[in-house]
Formats: sequence, structure tokens, C-alpha cells
Amino acid sequence: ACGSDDSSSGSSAAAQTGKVAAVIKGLDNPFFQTMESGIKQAASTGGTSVTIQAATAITDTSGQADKLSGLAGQDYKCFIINPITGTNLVQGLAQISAKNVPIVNIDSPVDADAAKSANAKIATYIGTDNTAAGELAGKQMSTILPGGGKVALIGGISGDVTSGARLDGFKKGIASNISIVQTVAADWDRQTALTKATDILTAQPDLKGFFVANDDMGLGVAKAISNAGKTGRIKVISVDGNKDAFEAVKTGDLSAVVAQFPYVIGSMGMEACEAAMQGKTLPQSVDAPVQVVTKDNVDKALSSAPKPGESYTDPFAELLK
Amino acid sequence: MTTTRTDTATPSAPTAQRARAGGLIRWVLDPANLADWAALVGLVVLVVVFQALNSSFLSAGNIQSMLVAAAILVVLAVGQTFVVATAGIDLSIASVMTLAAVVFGTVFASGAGLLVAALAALATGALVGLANGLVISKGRITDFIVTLGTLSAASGLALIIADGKPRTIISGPLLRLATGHVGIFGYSFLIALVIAVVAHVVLFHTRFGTYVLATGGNAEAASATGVPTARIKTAVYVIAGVLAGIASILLVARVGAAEPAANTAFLLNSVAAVVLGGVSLFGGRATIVGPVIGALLLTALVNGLTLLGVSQFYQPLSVGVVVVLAAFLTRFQK
Amino acid sequence: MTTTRTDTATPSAPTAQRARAGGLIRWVLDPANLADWAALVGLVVLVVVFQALNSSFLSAGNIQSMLVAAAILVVLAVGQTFVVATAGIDLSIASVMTLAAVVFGTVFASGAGLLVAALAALATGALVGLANGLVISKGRITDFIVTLGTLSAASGLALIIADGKPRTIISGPLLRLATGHVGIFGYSFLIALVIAVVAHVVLFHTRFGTYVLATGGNAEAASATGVPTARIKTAVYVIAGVLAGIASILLVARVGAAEPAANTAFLLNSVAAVVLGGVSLFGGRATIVGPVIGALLLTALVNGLTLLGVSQFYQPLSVGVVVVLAAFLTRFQK
Amino acid sequence: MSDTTAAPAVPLIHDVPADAILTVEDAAIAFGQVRALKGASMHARRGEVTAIVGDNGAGKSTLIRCISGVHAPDSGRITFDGHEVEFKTPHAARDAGIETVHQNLALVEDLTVWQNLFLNREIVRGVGPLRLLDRRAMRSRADEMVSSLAVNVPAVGSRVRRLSGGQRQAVSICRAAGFASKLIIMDEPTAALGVQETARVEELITRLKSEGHAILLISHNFAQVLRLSDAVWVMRAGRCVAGRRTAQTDGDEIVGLITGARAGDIPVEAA
Amino acid sequence: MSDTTAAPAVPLIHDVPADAILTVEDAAIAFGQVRALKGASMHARRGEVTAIVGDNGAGKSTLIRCISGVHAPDSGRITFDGHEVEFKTPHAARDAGIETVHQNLALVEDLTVWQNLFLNREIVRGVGPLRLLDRRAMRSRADEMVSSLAVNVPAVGSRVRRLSGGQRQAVSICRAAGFASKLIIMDEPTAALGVQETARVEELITRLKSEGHAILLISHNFAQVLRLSDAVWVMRAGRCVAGRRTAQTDGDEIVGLITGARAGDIPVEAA
Ligand SMILES: Nc1ncnc2c1ncn2[C@@H]1O[C@H](COP(=O)(O)OP(=O)(O)OP(=O)(O)O)[C@@H](O)[C@H]1O
Ligand SMILES: Nc1ncnc2c1ncn2[C@@H]1O[C@H](COP(=O)(O)OP(=O)(O)OP(=O)(O)O)[C@@H](O)[C@H]1O
Ligand SMILES: [Mg+2]
Ligand SMILES: [Mg+2]
Repeated sequence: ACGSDDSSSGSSAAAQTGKVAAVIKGLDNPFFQTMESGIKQAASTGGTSVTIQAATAITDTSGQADKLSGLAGQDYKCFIINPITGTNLVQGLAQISAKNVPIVNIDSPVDADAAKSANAKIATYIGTDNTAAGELAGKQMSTILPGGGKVALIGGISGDVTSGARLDGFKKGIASNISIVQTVAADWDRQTALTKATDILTAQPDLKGFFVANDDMGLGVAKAISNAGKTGRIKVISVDGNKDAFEAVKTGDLSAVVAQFPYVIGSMGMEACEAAMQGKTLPQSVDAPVQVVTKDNVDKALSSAPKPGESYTDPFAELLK
Repeated sequence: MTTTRTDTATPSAPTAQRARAGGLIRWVLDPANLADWAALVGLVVLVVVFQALNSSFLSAGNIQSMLVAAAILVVLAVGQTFVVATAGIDLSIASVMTLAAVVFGTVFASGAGLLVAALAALATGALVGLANGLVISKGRITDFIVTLGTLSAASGLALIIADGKPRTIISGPLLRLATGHVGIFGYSFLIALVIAVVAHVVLFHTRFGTYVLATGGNAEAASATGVPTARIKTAVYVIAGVLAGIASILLVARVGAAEPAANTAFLLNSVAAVVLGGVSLFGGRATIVGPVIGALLLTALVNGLTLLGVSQFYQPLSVGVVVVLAAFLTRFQK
Repeated sequence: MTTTRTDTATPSAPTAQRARAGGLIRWVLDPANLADWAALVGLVVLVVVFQALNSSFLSAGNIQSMLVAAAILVVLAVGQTFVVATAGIDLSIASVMTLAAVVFGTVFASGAGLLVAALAALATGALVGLANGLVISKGRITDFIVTLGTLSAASGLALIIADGKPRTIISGPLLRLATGHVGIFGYSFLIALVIAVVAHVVLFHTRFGTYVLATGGNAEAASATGVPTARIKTAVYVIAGVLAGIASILLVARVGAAEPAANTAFLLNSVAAVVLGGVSLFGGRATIVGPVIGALLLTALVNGLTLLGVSQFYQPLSVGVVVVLAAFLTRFQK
Repeated sequence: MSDTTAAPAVPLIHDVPADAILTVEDAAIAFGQVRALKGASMHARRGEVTAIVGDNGAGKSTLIRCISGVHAPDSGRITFDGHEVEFKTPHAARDAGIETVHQNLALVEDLTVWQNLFLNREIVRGVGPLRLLDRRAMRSRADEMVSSLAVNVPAVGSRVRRLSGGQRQAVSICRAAGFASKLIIMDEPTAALGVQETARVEELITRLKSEGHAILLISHNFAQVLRLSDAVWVMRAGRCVAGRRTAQTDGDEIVGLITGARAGDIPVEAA
Repeated sequence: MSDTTAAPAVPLIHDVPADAILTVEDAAIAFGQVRALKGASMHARRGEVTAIVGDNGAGKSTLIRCISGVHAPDSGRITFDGHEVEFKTPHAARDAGIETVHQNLALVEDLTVWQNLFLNREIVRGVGPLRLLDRRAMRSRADEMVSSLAVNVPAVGSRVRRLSGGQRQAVSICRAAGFASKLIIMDEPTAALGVQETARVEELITRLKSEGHAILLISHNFAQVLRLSDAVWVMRAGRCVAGRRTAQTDGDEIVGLITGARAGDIPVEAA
């Protein structure tokens, strides 16, 4: 990042005239808070000013669209967006593209067909495929349950896209000796996850593991298991990569976490915007790092959080050099 | 005993004439009527403040996008007003919209035309509304719990029909509906406006409207006068359902997809718009203008806060405070 | 003109005596009182059905976990009952719980003891409740809109204080609170039970309780009789706030963390429990037993559906249908 | 029949005239534990004022609520205008030609005076589904109707909530009188009225009678009953214990019948 | 003062006695456009029944609502028991010793009869913060109170919603009479009552008077006013246009004053 200093002094002139707007998902989820701090961190390193707006809830599709349309009429030089669904932001994006302002899509992808039909141009996409993350979790489950067995799935709000993709990925990733006995929705809420996991433990006495669609709910499930005195005997894998979840991996409450590093997604998104405003050509799509964190590598993950413990490629940092 | 009007008849008769003659101004300033204007005053204050802080607030582009953003809420608030006027509440209005959207999406994806899909959405809303209305009026179950049940059931049905997945809808006419405009008025806002005007006429210039207000004001008295209160109660839920169906089409056009995850913010906002509009939740008194302005106020609030770049954590706080302040203006209400 | 009681006094006086003598059975079967039992009947039916379908439903372990899971909702429903009894509604109850939880977590993490943190949570609830109450009773603003504003403001404050992040709370006493039990009764359920008993005594055996019901039944008449209705209105919101504070401690103990999560399900469920419990949203009539049973019913419903392995898409549908069916039992209500 | 203490007048109960517009036979209704009517029988004739008197809680209002379709009696028969009727709703009774001024007034407080007067009788313009209210016509008609009865005339555009006790009652009576019906029931119409207003209502009743309407009048004011009515029924404890032609009775007899000091015509005490 | 048509009796208005328990001077109040009181003055003496009569909408109820703390008058002075008072709430008026039976009855429909009777007067047991209601004591006291007035006694445990019109009024009167006060205001207390009940209430009023209470009685029943009252005030269009000792007036004069056929003692028409 030090190499980018001189170019960013050049770009900071542009950056002063060019503010960046970011519209991300739900407010009360730590995943997006981490993403936000990633954006802010990168913005302050690059000397860019940024306005970050978020939907009031993870289901607030039209509210998020309203916020983007509000910002679209303003004089922003680049937009970072994390749409709740593939299509809900398309109209705002069309408005932005019409003014030839670059759009950086992070985390959840914009539906390609919809974008095309609305003439919305996405400069680059940075994120992890949630299906792929779920698949990794499935593979990991197969690894820690070599003998197979019954597992239960805890999703977010029923019908939520992210949750659906993670659960579908998990189903793809597991070996055939693992059977999914139940799928419940816990609304992205730790307390609900705890209650439902407790109920499932009663219903399925020989359950071997849980896959949980995010860390917060995963911690609730872990609590249910420890309340039942079965910590360690029932495996829990969740997706996200929050610090609390790493701690839980360390204590053994969680067996593994598929970490998506929202911090990195956010900061790469910001870097992409800076590069775009400098007129650089962006790669079409960049995979954000994904990592399976288990007891073996958790110390490293913890010490480097919110960034990944292992190195990853950041093409935008290269561009900004 | 005198049977002609004696001049002791002074206290109210001339007052009435004066009121008629003195006209609008005095009427508007009467504290009892101020409540009807609370939302408007709130909206004007808000607009002035936001414009002072950010000059692009009143730019044509932003006004247009605010109006379009408000359209769905306006339609829902009008539907909610009918229900609230009968002293009821429709908690299922947002879920019914979701269900209707999913039905719309499914029918459309199955290859049927746009019109068929739209009719299916309206029919869905009407049916759920009818179910609500019949259970409430015939079954004599509290509206709150019935529509809470429907809230849950309708979102469940939406999930089942959509198999939990959003369905992208790409259609030229829908796109035009979402983006087309006449001057600063987007098509979707114009639709909402027409609905509001029709609703106003129905509520204040037809028998049905009078019956709605009578049912809400005093159901016992109304039914002793021969007003078919059960049928009126059923009808308002059907109206709310149909309007939820119309809103669903606007929603699908806006977000470009039919999604089964319920948008709960619309529920509370629809009631908030109605209450900010000076309509009593105890029924019997209602306006259409009020809730429409209430909906605009809520939309302008979020838009303005976004334009000002108020940090995301401070937005809910600001919304809460402004809503209470706006409501302060309704304090003159009986 | 006779001034002694003539025997024409037959129609009601002996009836009253008979009712007193005939006692409970007749009283229970009187349609007018059946509503009070609706939730109980619903609960019993539900338990029988679930037990028939899955024998582990009535296992000691499952009963214990249901009761613990119900504790928070019971506490909130009791608070909501006081507000509803005055013909009000507290939409902010769940957000206040969130805010109190975050305050609890922040104070606790700052190194203050458990007791200080708990007191801070209660004080937070009481303060927000006081603000609600004063604005509603002195400002004469509709409860719905005030508490809707508070709902938004409190969750915003919670986000700000917590900086949007959950805070893990590790504390031995809290862990015991969450997991300890006497027989099948978890500590947290026992706390909820004690609160319910106290609330019952307050509502039916103190002046204050009578004033609450009088205020809800006919505020004008009550205040003409000299009941300080404004103070009573304020008091019920403070009670709701304090109970939300207590609920927040149970919540933090249960999940082991203080989170700024929205908890909207608790809001609707707290009102649903109250209504299922036969309490009229129009105020003036209330019980505490009803809402407590209503809360148990809602908890048992979700528990049973999960035990039976009902698919996630079918759960909302089933919840909706069962809630309406349970409410059918309240149809005998006036 | 218990020992009849030589009644001076003819008991009406055994003498249902062929031209009775309304006949109630053995109507009974219970609200939970309270048996408000225990088999009440009475009748009223065309072109006459028939009064019902009785103690508070005797069941007078309940009886007329059964007649006007508010309650459905648990048992008993009601014959109106030659047909046996079973009104399911007040609407049905109104359609059949029964107009009622209820004791609890049955006004919608949040509607204006004219809206209340024309409730369910709205004047509309236009045709088909496009019939709109003729607000102006209703207002001016309402103004006339109210001025004919009230002394301190309330503005017809003001909400009923703001009227004084007597003003409300005037509105209520206006409504019933304004629309020609075969039978007009008035439950204590002058209870809240002042002297002048009472006189006007009494005039109104006399006029309605002379126009051939039948009127059923509940009143605690004996002077009024004796002045206005042609026949009078006495209710006690859910029954009509006696009926008399007004001309053949006097205040003392009626008071005796009400208090039970005088036995009625039916064996009420035996039940 | 307009030309006084030789009034036979002494106008009370110019003769405020030193021992008046209540004096109202020039009370005025307006509700929006409606000036319900336009400067009303009157007074009442200890141990007497003071009647107020007047047309519907004359402002009688509004006047007594000002006295009992429901409304605060816009202007004017009220002196009670020797002190100028400004009751902010009904509670304050009650504490000062004014008990009111309102025309709209002011009962809480969903509470039982005994709860209504003892509202804000609950009998409690225990000490300090642990004072619990003595439900049994209140029930049995309530039973006594109601039986003394009503003929068809409603069960004191039943909700007021279910009572007949007269039964409610009886409950309302019981409440005011049951608790000794300096001034008892009754707004049309017998309007809905039957003969027997009316007689009992009149007895009650006479008894209260003989016990030294002052009573303010609003009634449209002249016979009753002449029978019970010691002084009578006539209201017209928001003013007390005349006051008379009852012994020195008669029905005709009062009717004339009410209708305006006879000019009052103050220049009302000039305003
Ligand atoms: N809806 C009801 N539910 C329960 N009891 C009722 C109901 N309506 C009337 N009653 C009871 O029935 C009896 C008769 O009441 P009703 O109103 O007919 O009396 P009434 O003769 O009209 O008396 P009043 O002269 O006081 O108006 C009373 O004891 C009353 O309490
Ligand atoms: N709260 C109010 N708001 C508006 N107008 C009111 C209000 N209360 C009373 N009025 C008006 O004031 C006038 C006097 O009313 P009030 O109730 O004092 O009459 P009253 O003399 O008691 O009549 P009645 O004999 O019919 O009871 C009436 O015209 C009435 O419409
Ligand atoms: Mg009656
Ligand atoms: Mg009055």
C-alpha cells in the first residue's frame, strides 16, 4: 500500500472531487459491519471520502433500492454496491450507468441478464460465491464426520438468497454418507437459532452435526449444544468469519468456520473504485479469499483478523501502485 | 310554548352559518382540524430543512425518485386506511403483497402474458383479503390476530410457491412502468395517485364510504340503523388485499424480481403513514389525503437522511425522532 | 311506592346468588367467560396433538426447554398486557429489550459487576418507558406512533452503543441463570412465573390495577371520577420498559452475548400472546393468566413443529393457521 | 290465574284485535344468566299510540330490541303487518317498515348530524355504480328536519360527539320520524328533552298518529303516557303483566301494576 | 338592564348570601366555534337543593362540568366553601368535597358494578406499599348501597355494560350519594328512572339535604323541581338569565323564562 502513496496523491486530487458511495446490506449483522470497516479503512488509506448506506434489514429490498436511487442522483464518482438480491438495485444501477459512473459490485452478484436488459454496466465483481462457501463447509463436514451421520441445517430468514445459496452449496459438498434430516429457518438470529437447535436436539437424539448459514446463529447453536452437554460430540460449521466465531473455534464450541473475510471484500471494493476513478481497466471478476478455519489454523486467523491469515491476491492494489 | 325558532336559538345556528361563510381559513385553524394537516405541516418542515442542508434535495431528479419510491407505500397506506377506518388493522398487508408478487412471478414465468399475471396477483390479494374479512366479520375474531395469522400464512405460502427462491422477471412493459415518467411524475406514482383519488371519492362521496366510517365509529349503532356492518368489514379487507395486489406489481417492476422473503418494513410503515395522516386507529374518522402525505413524509425522511449521508447507525434514531416530532402535530386531535 | 325489596326483584338478584353458589363450573362454561380460557384450550389441544405425533414432546427435557424458551416472551407479554389494558400498545417493547441488552453488555464489559449491569439494563428500560409514557400521556400523541418512533430510535441507539457488533458475555451467575433449574422449571422460567404472579396481584388486587382497567375501559369516565389517567398511562409504559429490561437480562444470559439484533419477532409475538390470552386491544379487560398461556402456546407451537420436522417453508403457514384456529376460541368474546 | 282483585278495566291480553299491526306472543330471551324476557305477549294497533311502562330493568328495551331485529328472541312469535316475521337484522326490520329510536340513541358519534340522519337512507345522484352522495341535498333537508324539533339547533355539519344530551335525542327522533314507516318505536324519546322540545316531540307523535302510523312508546312519564297513548302495557320482570285501553285506566292502577301491589292479568308470580 | 316586566319574585342574582357554599361569577367557555357558556353567574346555599333548568343545549351540563373540574372555564370565578378555586382535575374537585353524577353517567362499562361504585374510593387492607383491595368488603357494601335505590337490583358483580338504562343511572347516583360530600351535583339524575326509582332518588335527595349537604340538581321535570328545590336558576343560551326562590315562583314563570317569552334579570339579549 505504500507504493500506492504517490499515485494516490495523484488520485487524491481526483478523489477530492470524486466521492464514493457505498450501499451495502442489512444493518444489524456484524458481517456487514466488518465489510463497512474494510471500506472505510481502504478509503482513509487512499484519501478518498466515502458515504456508506445500508438497508434497514436484510429483507428490505425496495428500501435498499430507494437509498441507491437517492444517491444515484448525486455527484458520486463511483459506487460500491452489495445488493440484497440479484435484481433489486438494477434501476438505480441503470441510472448510474447512464451517467457513465463506474459500479463495483461486491459480495452478492447482480443478476447478469437483468443488468443487461436495464443497460447497467458493472465494472467489476468482487466476492465469494456463497454456494462455493457452502460447498467448502460441506466438504469439511465430511472430513470431520468420516463415518457419516445425520446433520441438520440452520438457515437465515426463509427465502433469503444468501442463506439459500450457502445451504445449497453445503448439500453439494457433503459425501453421500451424510444425510440431512432437517432444515429450519432461524431468521439470522442467535436466540432463535438457539431455541430451534435445542428443539432439533430433542427431535434427533443421534444427530452428528449442524451446518449454520452464519456465525451469529452458529454461536447460538453452539450454546444449545453446550446447554445439552454435548459440546464436541456434535459438530457445528458456520459461514462468515467473525472474530467471535474464531474464538469459538479455538475453544471447540464451533468445529469450523468458512471465513469469507468481508473486511477484505470491502477494502478491495474501495480499491477497485479508486482504480476505476483513475481510469484503470478493472478485471471483470475477482475472487475474494475464502478459508476454512479449524482448530489447526485458528490462531493465525485470529491474529490476522479481520484479514485472512494466509496471503491472497489483490489485483487492485497492483493497479493502484 | 313557541314552535317557531326563537332568537334564543343563537348559540349554534349563526355559528354554523358563520363557519360556512368564514370558510376555509377558520376551519383550517380550528385545533380540531389541525390534526388533518399535521402530516402536511410535517412534510413541509422536513422538505425545508433537507433543502437547506442539501440543495439537491429538491432537484427534479430527486423529487422524481422520491415519488417513485413512495408509490408502493402510498398504495398500501390507502388500503390500510380503509381497514383502519373500520377500527380494524391489516397486519398481513405486506405479506399479501409478497404472496401476490410471487404468484405474479410464477404465472408470468409459466409463459402467461403480463396481463394474466397481473390479474392473478390482484385475484390473490382479493382472495386473501376475502378470507381475512370473512374470518373477522363472520367468525368474529379480533382483526389483529387474524391478520397476524395471515401474515404468517401468506409468507409461508409465498415461500412454498416460490420454493424459497426469487425469480427474476425481465419484461419491457414492467421496466417502463418502473422507469417511465410524465414530467417529474413516474408512472408508478401516477398509478398510486389515481388510486388515492378514487379512494377519496369512494370514502367521502359514496354510500359505501359512509358505511365504512359508520362501522368504524360505532358498529353497534351502525348495524342498528341497518348498515350491513359484517359485509362492510369484509369489503375493506378485500380492498386492502386488492391494493396489496396492485402494490405487488409495482414492487416486482421496481426490484425486477418476485421474491418470497417478506418485506416487513412495509407493514409498519403503512400503519405509520395512516396514523401520521391523522386517521384514528379507533376507527370512524379518516382521510385519504392524510395517509398519502404520511407516506410521502416517511419516504422523504429516508431519502433526505441518505442524501445528507447520515451514518447508517444514526438513521434509525433520526427516523424515530422525526416520526415522533411529526406526530406531535397530531396532538390537537380529539 | 314500596321502598322494601319487593319480590318483583327476581330477574337478577337471585341469579347473582345462584352464580355465586353454583360456582366455578357454570362460570367457566358461560360463553362470555370462555374467551378467558381460549388460550388454555388451544394449548391443551396443541399439546395433545403434538404428543400423539411425537412422544418426545412431553418428555421432561423438552418441557423444560420449552418453558425456558418461553420465559422471555412471558415477561414481555406481561409488560405488553399492562399497556394493552389501558387501550395502548407498546411497539417498542422488543427494541427496548435490545437496547437494554446492549447497555447491559457494555456496562458489564466495562468491568462493573453483574448487579450494576443488571440495574443499568432495568434503568434503561424504565427510562425509555418513561419517555414513551410521558410523550403519550402529556403530549397526547397516539401510542402507536410514539412507540413506533421509539422502536426505531431504540434500535438505532442500540446499534450506536454496540457499534453494530455483538459482545460476548461470559459470567458464571448468568450461565446458571440460563441453565439452572428446579425440577423441570428452569430458573429463567421461574423468574417469569414470579413476575406473572406479582403482575396478577397488582392488576386485580390493588388500586393501581383497578385504575389501569378503568383508564382502558373509559378514560373520560375514569378521569371524571378522579382517576389520574395520565399518570396511570405513563406508569404502564414504565412497567413495560422495566419488564423489557428484565427480559434483556434473560436474553443475554440465554445467548451468552449482548447483540444489537432487531428481535422483531418478539414484538409481534408479545402482542399475539396478549390477544390470544383473551385481552381486548380496546382496553379495559385483561388477565395475566391468558397472555402467559398465550406465550406458552406460541412457544409450544414452534417447538412442536420443529420436533415434527415440518419443513421450513411450511412452518410459517402452519403457525398462521394454528394462531387463527386458536383465536377461533376467543370468538365468544364480547 | 291468581285471585283477580276486581280489575275495573278490560285486560287487553285476551283480546287480540284482527287488525293489530304488531303481535308479540310469548317472546323470551336470556343473556347468559339473565332472563331479560320470560314470555312476553302484547300487541299494537294501526293508527294508535301504544305505550309500554315498567320499572327499570323490567325488559322494555329488550322487548323492543327483539321487535326491531337487534336481538333474535330465543322463543316466541312476532307477527307484523299480517305476517309472522323473524328479523335477522335491524336492516330487515327497517325494510319491513319498522323504525326505531333506541334508548342508547344509536348515533355514530364521529359522523356529522346530517350523516347520522341519512345513515342508510342516503340521497344519491347518478346512475349505476357511479352513484355519488348528494351532500348538499342531505344537508339542507337535515337542517329543516332538525329545526322542526330542536330549539337550540345544532349545526347539521357538526359531529354528534359535540352535541348536548337533548340535542342528540332530537337527532335520533328526527331520524325515525323523517322517514315514513308503518311502525315507529320510541324508547324513552323525551327522557333527556327540555320542556319545549318535549312539547314538540309530543306534537310530532300526535301528528304521526293522525297520519296513520302506529307508534310504540316507552316512557316513565305517566302524564305523558296518559296524554298520548291509546293503549298501555305494563311490564314486570320480563313479562307484560297487564294491558289496558288508556281511556279505561288511570295512573294509580298503572302504578299498582308496575310495583306489583296490584296483581296483573297473567299468573306471573307462579312462574 | 332591559325594561323589567314587573317580576313578581325577587331576583336571586343581586343577592349573593354570605353563607353560599358555591358561587359562580361570569363563567365563560367556548369549544372551538361554540360558545357554550357566555358569562354565567349563580350560587348555591348550604343545606339547600338548588335547581338549574333550561332548554337542551342551554349550557347546564357545561356549567356543572366547569364546577366539577372536568372543564376549566376560559374566564370567570368559582368560589367554593369560602375559597376561590380552580380545579384542574375532577380529582381535585372531589378532594375539595364536590361529588358529581354526570349526565353521560361516567361509568366504566367493563368494570363491575362494585368496582364502579368504589372507583377512586377503594377499600384497602394492609399497610404501606402492600395495600391490597378488600374485594369482599366492597362487594357487600355495594350490595347494600344499590339495593337501597334500585328495584330490580343488578348483581354487583356484573359488568355495567349489561345493565339497563335505569340500572346504570342508579349505580351512578349510588356512587355520588354513598360518600359524604359538601356539594352533590346531579345532572338529570332521574331522566332514565322508573316511578319507584324516581321516588327513591327524591327521598334520597331530601335525606341528603336534611343531613346538611348542598345539592345542585339539573332537571327537565318541573314538578320535581318545584317539589324538591329551595332555589331555581334558569339558563338560556349560555347564561343564567334568572334565579328565584322556589317558594316565590311557579311553573309558568319558569317556562316563560326558559323560552324567553319572559325577560330575565340580566340583559342577555344585549350581548
Ligand atoms: N346485552 C345484555 N346482556 C346481559 N344482560 C342484559 C343485556 N341487555 C339487557 N340485559 C338485562 O336485562 C334486563 C332488562 O333490561 P332492559 O334494558 O330491557 O330494561 P328496561 O326495561 O329497558 O329498563 P330501563 O327502564 O332501565 O331502560 C336487565 O336486568 C338488564 O341487566
Ligand atoms: N365538548 C364539546 N365540544 C363542542 N361543543 C360542546 C361540547 N360540550 C358541549 N358543547 C356544546 O355546548 C352547548 C351546551 O351544551 P350542554 O351539554 O351544556 O347543554 P345542556 O344544557 O346540558 O343540554 P341538555 O339539557 O340537552 O343536556 C351545546 O350546543 C353543545 O353542542
Ligand atoms: Mg330501557
Ligand atoms: Mg346536559
